[in-house]
Amino acid sequence: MTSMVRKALQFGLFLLLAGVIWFSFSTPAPQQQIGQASRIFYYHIPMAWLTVVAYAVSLIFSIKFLRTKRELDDYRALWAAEIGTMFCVLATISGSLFAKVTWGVYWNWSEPRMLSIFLLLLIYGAYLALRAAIPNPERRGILGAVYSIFAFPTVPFFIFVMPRIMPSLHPTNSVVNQNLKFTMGLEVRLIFFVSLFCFTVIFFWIYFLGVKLHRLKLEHAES
Amino acid sequence: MSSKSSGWVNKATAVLVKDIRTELRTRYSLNALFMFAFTTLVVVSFSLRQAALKVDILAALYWIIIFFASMSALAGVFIKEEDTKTAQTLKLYAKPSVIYTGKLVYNIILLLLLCLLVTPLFVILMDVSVPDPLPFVVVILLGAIGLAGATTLIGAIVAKANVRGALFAVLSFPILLPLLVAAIGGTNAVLSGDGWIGAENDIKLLIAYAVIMIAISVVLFDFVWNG
Amino acid sequence: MSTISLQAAELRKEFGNLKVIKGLSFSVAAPGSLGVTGRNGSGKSTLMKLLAGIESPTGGKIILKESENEIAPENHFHYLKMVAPEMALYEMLSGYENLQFFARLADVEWSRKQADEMLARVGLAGRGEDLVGGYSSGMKQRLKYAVALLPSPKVLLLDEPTSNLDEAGKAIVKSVMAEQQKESILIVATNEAEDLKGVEQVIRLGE
Amino acid sequence: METSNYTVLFTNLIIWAGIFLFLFRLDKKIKDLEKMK
Repeated sequence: MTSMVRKALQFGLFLLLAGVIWFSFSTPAPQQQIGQASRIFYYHIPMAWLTVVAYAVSLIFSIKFLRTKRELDDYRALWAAEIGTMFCVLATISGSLFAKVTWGVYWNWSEPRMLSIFLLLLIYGAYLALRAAIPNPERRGILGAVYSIFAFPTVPFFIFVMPRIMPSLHPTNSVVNQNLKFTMGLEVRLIFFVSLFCFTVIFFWIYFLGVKLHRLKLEHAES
Repeated sequence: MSSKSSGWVNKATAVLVKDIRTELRTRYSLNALFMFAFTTLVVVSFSLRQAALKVDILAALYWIIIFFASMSALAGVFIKEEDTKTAQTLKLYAKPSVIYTGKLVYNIILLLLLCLLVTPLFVILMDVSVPDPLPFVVVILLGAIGLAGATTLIGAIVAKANVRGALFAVLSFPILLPLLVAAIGGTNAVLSGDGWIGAENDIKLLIAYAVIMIAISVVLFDFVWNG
Repeated sequence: MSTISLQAAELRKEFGNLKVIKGLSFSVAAPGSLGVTGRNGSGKSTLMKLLAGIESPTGGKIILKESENEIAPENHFHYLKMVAPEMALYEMLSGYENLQFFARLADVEWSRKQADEMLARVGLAGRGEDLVGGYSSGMKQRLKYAVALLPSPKVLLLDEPTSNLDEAGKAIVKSVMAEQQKESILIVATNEAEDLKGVEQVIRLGE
Repeated sequence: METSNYTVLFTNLIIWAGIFLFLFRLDKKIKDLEKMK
């Protein structure tokens, strides 16, 4: 990919995202009952989606590092986790705004997705704290990888098991039924998926930039 | 070499017996554990004695006391090995799985002891009526085993970190959330008289949780121990 | 008597970008011995930990063979034992209890009489009942030999073998080293010329 | 479209323009570093 094509694609991505931003405000609000504030939907869902994607990438490289013990695999796991945590914070904030708009309350523990986003925040906050507490690079990688793998099963527990055993707590009379969102018109769905696409590309762009930077640092240190 | 299977259990018990004997002589974990549990219990019961508490509050209180008390002692069994540098000697004498099993059983016994002492006191001090004791005891036992099962590996991780402080509690809490939810749910169901049926879901969850966590711990422990 | 051989192939150990062991290779076969010398910080102790399997190498391999079939790394510990400063024994247990514990782990049948013999051999006769915490550093070092020799290891690794020992202690170590060389492998890391007497091969680290 | 939407829209665009500028420059710098090796 010559640098010219690369620049063009990057600029194209920005135009695409600008379009998403523009139309997410100019078109009618995706949810009539809530009105204007429901536009946050175009940004909150991609954030939550990227949190999961980033932590999945981190988990994969944690497993890979335990086998290869290559420093670069460890950095890939760490870097993906750091980006994931950034998106996790964004998703938690936009999620609570979304909840305020939808249910009139900033935080609602009985909403499984809110619980699992918060749980991810706790797990990876602990993961980063653990890594900060270990000076030896190899041991830091190994223990960090072990912890993120060990913590993983708790996430599906909260997403799949919890909602079933907590039906009573879930406010059935919520103003908006979650899956109602996706029965939106073609226009809303188009903007949403383009937004999802843009954010995913941005994530992988930041991710590969970070990994390339670290690889250069390693090669520089070697020579 | 003696046959592998019987030797394995025999060696794991050797590790367990060694830890129990050392603990009885020093009593670090025992003191920390029981002092923590009793002081919290007394403070809670003293301040909340008058308020007739709803059952779900009592269930949550019980497990909060057990959780924080266990955070003060469950990592000790590995931290001792690292700090006194006996871990390096042990590496030359036993397989990681043998060591993990011995330490896991030790933590389970420690927690069962804690529950054995705290539960009657909790029932008396908080004036809790236990409709049918059997499911109540089962939920507590399963909760204790799950708690020990999930935190033993984390204790091994924390022991290898140089800066420890509250790291053990910070690392353990998110992983223990499912256990706490199930244990509190189960205790709540039993205390409000629903008995086995009410607590059935939670009991299944507790069993699944303990099995999964211990299975993963056995696989991952090698990396931590040789890390 | 199966022949045991221990071989290091292009062994490397790095802590971050600090290269402690750079591509070291050697091999030693039973009966035989190897000495490791080098100034402080040259990686003697690190090499011993790698050979013992307590730490994993960044690169290269340690090959332990029993009459030509290679032993898997996770089973190395059955064959080799080590005495080193950072390898402590249980201070809250008595001498006997330490011996019993490690004997049980190493599948060695243990009897009071046998323990007394071992304690006598390292000059700790009659001190089996006392807690190791009450031992002097020299006595602890001696007990480490008793524990290491319990399973009569095919490979004995000694890191600073005579530290904290008086003359009598040094004599005991000398006889242990001599005997070990007769049938199995002895590897000694030290800067004391005295300890290296009678060692066939000596490699120097940290040039 | 109400005026408040416009303000939020434009602040959004400006923020993202800034982020993209940063990413462009970082991308270019890494490209140069790789060539320099």
